[in-house]
Amino acid sequence: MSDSGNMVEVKGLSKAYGQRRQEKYAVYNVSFAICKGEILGLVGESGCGKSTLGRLLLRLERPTKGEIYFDGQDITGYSFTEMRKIRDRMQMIFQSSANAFNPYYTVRQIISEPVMNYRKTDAGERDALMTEMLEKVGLDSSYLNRYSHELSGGQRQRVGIARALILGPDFVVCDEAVSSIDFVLKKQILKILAEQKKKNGFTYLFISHDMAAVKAVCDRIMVMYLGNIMEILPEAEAKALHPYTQALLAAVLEPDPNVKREKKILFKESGELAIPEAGCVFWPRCLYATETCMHRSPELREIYDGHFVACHYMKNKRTLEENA
Amino acid sequence: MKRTKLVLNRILQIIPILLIVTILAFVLSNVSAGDVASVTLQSRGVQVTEENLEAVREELGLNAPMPVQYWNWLKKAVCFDFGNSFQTNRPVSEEILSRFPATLKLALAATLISLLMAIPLAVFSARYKDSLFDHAVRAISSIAATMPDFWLGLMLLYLFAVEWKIAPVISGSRTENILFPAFTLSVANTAAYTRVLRSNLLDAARGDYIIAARARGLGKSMALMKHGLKNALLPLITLVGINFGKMLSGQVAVETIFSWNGIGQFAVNCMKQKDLPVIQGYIVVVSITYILINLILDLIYMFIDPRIDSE
Amino acid sequence: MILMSNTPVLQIKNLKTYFYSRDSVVKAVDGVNMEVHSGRITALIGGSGSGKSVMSRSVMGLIDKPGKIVDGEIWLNGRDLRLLSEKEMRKVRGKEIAMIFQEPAAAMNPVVKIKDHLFEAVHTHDRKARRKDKMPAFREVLLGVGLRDPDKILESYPFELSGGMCQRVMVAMGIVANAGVLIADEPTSSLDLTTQISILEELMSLRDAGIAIILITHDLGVVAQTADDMYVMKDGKIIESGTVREVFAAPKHPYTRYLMEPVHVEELR
Amino acid sequence: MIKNTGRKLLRNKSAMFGLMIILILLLMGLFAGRIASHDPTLVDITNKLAPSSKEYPLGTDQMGRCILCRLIYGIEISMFTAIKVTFIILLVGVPLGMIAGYCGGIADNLVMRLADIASTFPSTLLALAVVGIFGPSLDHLVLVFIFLWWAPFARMVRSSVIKLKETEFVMAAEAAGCSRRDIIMKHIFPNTLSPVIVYATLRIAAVITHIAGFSFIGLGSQPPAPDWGVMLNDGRQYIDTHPGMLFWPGLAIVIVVFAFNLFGEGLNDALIPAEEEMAVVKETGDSNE
Repeated sequence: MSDSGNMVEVKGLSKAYGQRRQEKYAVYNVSFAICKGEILGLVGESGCGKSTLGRLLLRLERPTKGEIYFDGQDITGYSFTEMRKIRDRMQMIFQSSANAFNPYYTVRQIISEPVMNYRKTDAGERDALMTEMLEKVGLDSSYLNRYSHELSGGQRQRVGIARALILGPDFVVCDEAVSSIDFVLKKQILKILAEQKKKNGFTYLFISHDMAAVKAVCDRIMVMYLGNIMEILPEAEAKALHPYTQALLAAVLEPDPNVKREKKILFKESGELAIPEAGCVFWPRCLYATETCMHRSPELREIYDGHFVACHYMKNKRTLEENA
Repeated sequence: MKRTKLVLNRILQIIPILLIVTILAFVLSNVSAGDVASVTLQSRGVQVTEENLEAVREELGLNAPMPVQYWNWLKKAVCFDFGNSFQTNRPVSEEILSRFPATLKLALAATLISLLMAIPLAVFSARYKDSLFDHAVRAISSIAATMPDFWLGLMLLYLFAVEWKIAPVISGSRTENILFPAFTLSVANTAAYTRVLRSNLLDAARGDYIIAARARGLGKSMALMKHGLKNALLPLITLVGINFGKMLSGQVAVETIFSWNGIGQFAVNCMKQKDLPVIQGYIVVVSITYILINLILDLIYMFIDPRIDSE
Repeated sequence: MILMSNTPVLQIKNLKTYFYSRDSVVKAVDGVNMEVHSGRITALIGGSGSGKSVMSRSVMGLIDKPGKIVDGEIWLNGRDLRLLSEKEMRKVRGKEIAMIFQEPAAAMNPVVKIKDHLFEAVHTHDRKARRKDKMPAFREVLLGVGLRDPDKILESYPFELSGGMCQRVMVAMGIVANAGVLIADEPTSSLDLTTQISILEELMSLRDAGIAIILITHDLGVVAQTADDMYVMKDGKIIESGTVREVFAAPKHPYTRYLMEPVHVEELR
Repeated sequence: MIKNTGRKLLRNKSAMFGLMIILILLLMGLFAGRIASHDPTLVDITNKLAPSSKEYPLGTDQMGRCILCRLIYGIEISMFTAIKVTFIILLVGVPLGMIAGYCGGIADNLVMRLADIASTFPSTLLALAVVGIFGPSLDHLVLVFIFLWWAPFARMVRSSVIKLKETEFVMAAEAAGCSRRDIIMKHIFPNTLSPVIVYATLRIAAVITHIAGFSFIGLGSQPPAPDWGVMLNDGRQYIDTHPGMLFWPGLAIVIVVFAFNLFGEGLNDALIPAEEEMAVVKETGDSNE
């Protein structure tokens, strides 16, 4: 069981794809918890398994190993119908790519689907509920009769948010909710998510490869690389200790010409992106890789309260801080 | 290397299908021919009496249980021996092999003609998209695609043999007058190949690498020809191969019209006379060639397209 | 405006490119003026749908039906490209002005080896070139863009390379025909953070070698850290231009100001 | 969505032309009795091979039967059977494709192996084998078509179901608490329909050609049935004296097949959103958010 303070808790979670022998792990031995009312950021390069992790939490994909607890209940082994009973308490905001909505559905049908599945309401009540929700995301009831291909990227994104939040879920996974859309809209969407959180106390897992957006919105930040959790920062401005996080932050381009980053790429130049047979997944590209790193994969250990790092090199944290 | 593993398991795949084909051929023809014994007797002109029937059944081993009969038949079938044809009493394998070259020549000629027509037509209509030429090609190919080959054959025969008396009415399987039957067969295929190649070329042209090639200074046609064509031809290989395999089963209609005695016409006549061994032989031979052609096609595809190796 | 000593290598005056559909005309590029100088990176920044990609294709003369360049002049090395015939324009593309794309793997023919791509870039403009004696030059140019194992790369196919490596090959193809101007259309948007930096550094070293680069992007960080001059584009028009320092220091147009407003909005927390 | 597909279809002139021909022929086939002035199988040797006249607009065949009437009655044999066959093919292929695509694993392998077996036989071969057993008749021919042509539909539906399962809106439907039945029937099935409808229309044209083809060589309908293939075969001996007997049935086949192809292509343009030619414009046109 997990203590009641956590909305979602995960222990030793793994997900593998491919045939029996040469399966590839998209998510490998991940353990963490998200407290109620918190926004946990999940950041990492594309293809590191963040979206898979997000879908695993909502059981939209079946885990290969490990346990998932939702508000104290162990939902790892729940059947399709058992999951349906609690789906209204957990929702997902998708990236709203081209196939985000069923082309044959109008916006009304899209948003009313969750309502019809979980609330006994007649058409009038539903329309009122939907109009109210659309206004919250900056649209209005005139969009109800439109089809998804008649909407622009930003409008589609807001309909996705409306669909996810209309039932007032306790836990929301935002999978790259802002990365595929225009710079200008990004801020509007982030504002909407923040307002919703303040008013109704939602708990978010905010997945993105855009460090600036994650830093702006999240309380804690989890850094993922090739299916493994490298580091969990206790708060957005915390000092990165893991070599990978430092390299990631160094690679963020400051939108200010005066802040000239000294040309420092904290990666070994030749390292390729394949998962090594043994040891820490990051050692082929890590500047501080030692013998132990190549053979034993480090567990996620708590260095300070709330600051977890998965790195052998972390034994003497001072050396890391000197050259960070 | 990964590719040899792919090749091996592709070859192993045909074993089960071959077995199924032989079982089907055996069961089908056995059930159809009614009482095999009486049919054999009649073909030998022997009076059908109880003892003769019994003797023939013994001789042909018809009393043995079905699997045993099948096994005996399969042993012989593997070394290409299907017994004698009831009508001509000559070994079935001889009958089929003597007619197979005619069908093969016809199929090759038809495929060649359709490729020679389809590739230039497709390339030009893709290059000059929505031009008059493009619309003309699309209109003609949509009409040609509707042309049943047997009717076209009759019309051509009427025009050239009867009306203008250029071609002989009975052409026999001599190669010099293969043109008409081959052309008849090729028309429908040409329409299909032109359409497929044209849409592949247009997809390729939309691909970034054509725009990138033009950005490097290649002309629009040059880029399409050099880069687009190779990528567009790959999927066409499968289509051409499958059609060729189908033609090898003998184009009965065209063979009958142009009295081109390939195995298709022969098989239909034997079927009408319920000539059991010939039907069995025909089904096994044609199925094996069709399966082998599909196999060869997949192998060619594996070696030509570098991407297969990495999957 | 931009104070420049030498005359610009590429000058665009009042360029208009429209797209005609059955019942509407889309003014993708609607009267754009722009100057690009050798040895400088000129950024063209705008949201999706601002017309920046159409701009790059118009300069290269790669606008097909139903699009059409209706007005304006494109001066490259002292010649107005719009007056050139298609045959003459082909000699310009690749030789005087090269282009790299957002999806590097898609911009290369999947069934052709890298060495043949490079050879084609050279052969198109120098018919007498022979594959054998060009090999050293290819090895050289691949090393020049930071690829460490040129021989293996020359023999491999595009799908065997990572996104970053493909993009470097594209850059190599641009400079192997020693074009003076390089248009980079969102060169790093599909690459991950770490490769993004190394590609931008390649572009900066090309700029230092004197090549004029037009960098098309929607990411302010890329502009701030790499570009020298910048043009902000919205709905087919240039709404602001200047050196990067000038525009970042004092953005005049409200859209630019909104773009630059940092994401750390206090009330978000 | 259906509304604007309909509008796109109406704008497509060739598709409408094709549909019009199909409808006219269907009506003629249904009311053959009233339209055709003579009984298609009534033999009248005295009137053998008569030239076209007011009473016999297309003349008579070697048994004195009115060619035009036989053509009209032939509609029922070729078009109605083709539509019936294609419908059965859909009933077999589409559900199997859905099961293979949605359930995956053993069901998927089983269906795909069956599809492979079905496509190992060239149509001529199977027709010969089946007709060899049960004797030549149209119904046996129908069996051959069904056995042969359910596989492409199953493969097509399977691949689109597999693609659809990965799309966001199917996952979102699961996240929204929809039952499996809703997900399949409301989200997956409608989105697999467009290519199936287009391919089915083109398949009807192919079935018509094959029915006539096999009847021509004696494997399908038998004389005196007014099948266009049979009429063509009858006319073969009179190729030099009465080419008309060959021309008209062939033309009938071409018209019907052409109509279905036209309609099929029109459906294709209307139902399947081709990559917008103006992809660049869509990008620019999207700016006024």
